[in-house]
Amino acid sequence: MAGVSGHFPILIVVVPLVGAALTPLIGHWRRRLCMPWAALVMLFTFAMTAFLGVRLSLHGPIGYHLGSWEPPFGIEIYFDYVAALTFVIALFGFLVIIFSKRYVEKELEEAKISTYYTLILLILAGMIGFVVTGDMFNLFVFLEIISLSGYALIAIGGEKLTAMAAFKYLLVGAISSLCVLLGVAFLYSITGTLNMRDISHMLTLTDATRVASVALALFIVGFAVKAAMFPLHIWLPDAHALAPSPVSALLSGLVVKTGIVGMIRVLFNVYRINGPLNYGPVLNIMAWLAGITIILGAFFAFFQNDIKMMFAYSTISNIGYIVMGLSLASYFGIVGGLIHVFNHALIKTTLFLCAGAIIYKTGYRKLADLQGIGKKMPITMGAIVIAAVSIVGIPPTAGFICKWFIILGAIEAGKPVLAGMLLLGSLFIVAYYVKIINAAFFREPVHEITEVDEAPASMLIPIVILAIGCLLMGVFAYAPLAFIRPAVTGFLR
Amino acid sequence: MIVQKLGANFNYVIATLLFCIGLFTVITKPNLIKKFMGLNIMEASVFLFIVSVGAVREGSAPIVVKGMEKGVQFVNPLPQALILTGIVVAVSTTALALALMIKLYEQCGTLDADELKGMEE
Amino acid sequence: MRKFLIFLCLAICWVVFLSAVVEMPPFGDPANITNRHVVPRYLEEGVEEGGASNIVTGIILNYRGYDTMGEVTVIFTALAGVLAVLKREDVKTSTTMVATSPVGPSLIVTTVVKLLIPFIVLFAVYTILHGDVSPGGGFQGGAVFGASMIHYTLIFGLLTYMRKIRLAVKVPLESAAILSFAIAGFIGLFFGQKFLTFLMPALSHEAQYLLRHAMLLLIEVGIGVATGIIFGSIFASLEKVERI
Amino acid sequence: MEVYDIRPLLAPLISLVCAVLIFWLGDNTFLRRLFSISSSVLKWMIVMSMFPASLRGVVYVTELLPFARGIGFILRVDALGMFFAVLSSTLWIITTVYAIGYMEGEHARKRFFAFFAICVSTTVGVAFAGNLFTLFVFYEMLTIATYPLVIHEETPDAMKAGRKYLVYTLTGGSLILFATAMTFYLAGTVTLSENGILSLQHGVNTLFFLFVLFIMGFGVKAAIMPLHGWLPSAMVAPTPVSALLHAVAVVKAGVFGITRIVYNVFGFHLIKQLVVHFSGVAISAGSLLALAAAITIIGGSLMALLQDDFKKRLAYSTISQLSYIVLGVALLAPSGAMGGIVHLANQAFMKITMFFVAGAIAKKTGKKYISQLHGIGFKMPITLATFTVASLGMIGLPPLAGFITKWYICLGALEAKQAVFVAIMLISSFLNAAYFLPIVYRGYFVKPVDGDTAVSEAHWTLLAPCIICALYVIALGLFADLPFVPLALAREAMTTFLR
Repeated sequence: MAGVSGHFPILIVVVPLVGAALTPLIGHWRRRLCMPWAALVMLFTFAMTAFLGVRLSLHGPIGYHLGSWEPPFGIEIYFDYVAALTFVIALFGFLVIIFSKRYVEKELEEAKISTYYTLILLILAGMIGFVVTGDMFNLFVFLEIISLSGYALIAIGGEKLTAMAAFKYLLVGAISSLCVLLGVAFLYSITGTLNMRDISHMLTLTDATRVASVALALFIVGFAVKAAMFPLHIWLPDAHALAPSPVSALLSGLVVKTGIVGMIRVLFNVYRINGPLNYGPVLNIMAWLAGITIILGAFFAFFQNDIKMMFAYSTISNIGYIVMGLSLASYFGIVGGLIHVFNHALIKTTLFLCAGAIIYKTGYRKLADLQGIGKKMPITMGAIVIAAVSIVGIPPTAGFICKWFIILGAIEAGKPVLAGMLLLGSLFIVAYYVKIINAAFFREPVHEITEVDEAPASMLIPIVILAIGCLLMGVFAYAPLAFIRPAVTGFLR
Repeated sequence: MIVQKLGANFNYVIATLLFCIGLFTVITKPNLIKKFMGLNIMEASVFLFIVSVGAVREGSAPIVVKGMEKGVQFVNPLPQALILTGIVVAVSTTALALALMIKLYEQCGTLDADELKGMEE
Repeated sequence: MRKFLIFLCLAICWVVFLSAVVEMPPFGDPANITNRHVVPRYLEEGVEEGGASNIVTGIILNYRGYDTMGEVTVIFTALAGVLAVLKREDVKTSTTMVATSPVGPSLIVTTVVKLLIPFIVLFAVYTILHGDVSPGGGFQGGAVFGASMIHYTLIFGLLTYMRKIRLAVKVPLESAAILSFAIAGFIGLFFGQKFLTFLMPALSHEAQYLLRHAMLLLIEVGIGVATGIIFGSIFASLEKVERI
Repeated sequence: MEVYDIRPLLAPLISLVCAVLIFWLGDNTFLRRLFSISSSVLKWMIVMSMFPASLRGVVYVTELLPFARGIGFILRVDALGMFFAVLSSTLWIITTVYAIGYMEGEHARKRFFAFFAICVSTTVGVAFAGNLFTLFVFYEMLTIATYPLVIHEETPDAMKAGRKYLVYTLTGGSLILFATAMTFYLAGTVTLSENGILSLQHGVNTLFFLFVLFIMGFGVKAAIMPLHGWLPSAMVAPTPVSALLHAVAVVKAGVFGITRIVYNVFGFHLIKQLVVHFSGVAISAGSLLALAAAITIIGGSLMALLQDDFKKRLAYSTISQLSYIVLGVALLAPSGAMGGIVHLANQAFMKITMFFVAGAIAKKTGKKYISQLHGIGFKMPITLATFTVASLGMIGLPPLAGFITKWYICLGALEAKQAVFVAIMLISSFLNAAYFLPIVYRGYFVKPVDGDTAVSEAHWTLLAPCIICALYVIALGLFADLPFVPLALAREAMTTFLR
């Protein structure tokens, strides 16, 4: 741990935070520099996370004690295998910022541009901080940073109903945050500590299991809202569909994953759900709810004709996959869930960015208006096809991996019916992606969109990179396993 | 027995009750501002709960003054520190919510959830 | 009917909560785990290690300084959020604003406010600077400071407020809290310690304590100023729209 | 003997590269044709270069990066896989020539040829798949790659057919995925082995369930009744697609999958022991499959009789014929299995001829219904002659190709002491005659309605493939027992599987 690199676990949070704090200053000085500045900050953060990822795979988890206070007295940052997700956050954040350039210039008022990049950096910093922290209360604080910037980003566009969607999200999100906070308080009252590993240790000593169970329920409810699990998903479709497209990509690809990471932290790091203590049928309930989430999400998606609405519902459905994998609590199940955290982020970011590019170019977002768009914007639509095939889970693309592992996990856990639900859900998903592909490629255009051509390069480059990623992650599926396997072994120990 | 225990933990009983009342308000009131007030009630209930956790009977404020003799019983300072953070978060949420409501009113001309629902279609 | 169902559900929730409450450690008992596990160290060593007689301040700034850094970020986020939803108008670009409040301030009000505001600000400064020995600190003082500005805006109108505190001043001050935290944190890194460390073993005993004091002060003032300014800006954004 | 070699990977890759090139530069007609033909020839050469060694029992293996513990991406060329690969790559060349002629003047040719290449690539992938996982991957890719071809016309009918196709095949794919996962869980591996990877210790009921899952999964593409619904409606696709995909690649992938399941996953010996007792009645896995096949053979033929649409009649005939193969496999007797496997090739050549003819007639005269074909033999004598050869082959007239299979399958039925299936085969032959010969009769012996008897054959690119395939049908019958023909390869496959 020599030199600056020893401090990377904190710097990956502080650098984007400071970057965000400086963005208004830079925007005040030269408005055009905001985007390069934000991109630079994220690139730098990305480099640090990459370095940490390599170190993690070589030497194992890295703890960092803030202010030199050893836990549980101070706050600890614990860069473990789950925290490797920061790599993804930083990378996708960077790509989204690049993508935003033209989009923001067209869709937002001049005065809001610096605010936009500030909020993007804040939400990314919040997510990174959320993922790496090892302290329950700190988790809550970063959850709030993510949530607040998320609410604001949804409404930044200023079109009709965006404020409505944002407010709905805020109301539900604030309740969920309070649930989490109350859960933290419950746990604190019986353990006297806030450090996750310390709580986990103290929980084995306490006999107040009912308090712990209620706290667990509060956590699950709280994070299920953030992750948009049925029946707490109501806020998601509007919020994700009405937000500016780069923001939708961030929200759908990454922000909902914070709910998942929260669940992982609570279930496996704090409660050690597979451990000696028994917390009732929590996992079973979650698994069945996840099954319902998968099917309902896919079902509702089918009846949408706004492409972003479809993608939003498909997010709900896919969150169901992840939660199902996690709540199976068997080796393969958790592996599948964790892989999909990553792969779904990849796929959904691609989809929303493509939708953004299309809306940017044509101004249409209804499927009926977008017929024949495939001939006009072949690269963008090609990326959508790749992502669609991925999300449906056709091999050898990224989305297939998780399906395979979760089905294995369901069989391993002795619940093949859940695997059946997953497969049924994925068939529904096929139905609506086929609708999109049909409309884009196999129908004649209804509108004279002759002047439409490909999106500008600053949009195409992130899209193409992500689409290639969808393919590569299917073929090199074992790459994330390097991080996921030790993580899961740790959970099940 | 149970009553006795609940009586001893009276603060917690009230805090959880407030939490439920707040939630009830959020769900049932159609006016967005009232909904948000319900949320504030919930926030207050959680804060009440946390400070109650830190309370110590006959404890004094955790400020160490020079010349104070050893062995004074202080209340638990940690929940107080947490509450401070919590309050700030609540204030921030409120500010943003108010801004959103203003925008919402500008866009839709009403703050009634039922009317807004009708507008969505 | 629907209300009744919701009522029933929440009643059940409450009962569930109560079942947990029954099991909780008794209220106010010094023997509770919360008073035995982590906190004793704060109480015993807090003044020495934390650098403030007020243990709460010690925890906020030192032991759990990182939380507080998150907290100031939350306020900053709230400001950015409000600016994203509504928007900040500059004095130069503003066309829609009325110069003064619609009521029109009477002489008595303006005079009283003019007399009051210096004292409010003074009290704010006191609260900020005295946070380490008495109840108070950056947030509390900042809130008072913010209140003074809101007060001012209410009486003299938004435009006057915006003329008094220019954007070029406001924007850097809004970021001051995060930046002061970052600077204090990086000082630790500079001395080869962890982020947000306040005592540097590399220095002499005297210098260590002096430096810690300076850093704590920097953070307190940063938080105070930023909180105040942010509250003022948020209020300004919220208020502006009403007049359009 | 296993040999590590890059060629098993190269073969599917070539057509994939071809597809990419066509997407990229395919707007140019000459380049598109050049890529299509050269890659198909190249691929054929690669496959054939492995042929002699494969006949000697050499197994070529390419192993790509492992995907997870115990699950890799393995390409493995054993005799059965070689058989299927030779078949599809040979027919690809012929069909490409035909398609160039047929698609002249159609829209979206770039898309057509690109996806056509991808289809063949994945078909060869299915053939070479070394484990269930790889098999599934290629199987699903095949499904997806076929979709744009099925809906090529973009008419509402075509869209509907495409939807139906996806629903059927993807549901089947889901079942296969589930079954594959279950196999992995039970056996700890999914690598195809010569004598199966499962064993009785997993419990008979579980295994039976697994077997039914697999059969239902692959049965969709193999069009076993009642899972056949998609095939007739998919006939809206252009004829080359119907010919290559719905007579060879796609449907055979299903049948091939069933063969793999029976012999390489469960294993010959295990299947024989797989008997469950259902309320007192003993049901064995083999006989269940054979029964389903028998029903399909008869049912498909009867349905074919009712069709007037030329291609639909061929489609139902395909359904019926595919189940010959399934029946042969399900008999669990050496001769039967051999007959089934040989029929993979024989049926392919016969049916593709018929589809080519149907396409050539439709292209030349626009006639799509059998009732319109009066006197077509006067106008297009050579075309109809090839059709006659193929239909005689189908009926099983010696010395044509179809006879060989029927002979072996009947032999297998007798070996398995299930003489009832001999009767099924005979009835089916009769029905074959009943629905094919009227076409021939109508073409040669009924005067055309308009009295126009001038010879006007289709373009050579359409005619030549018909002739070549018809010649093949004759050759496959006449020289059945020579080395270097399908029978030898099938025999090689069977001797390893039934060891």
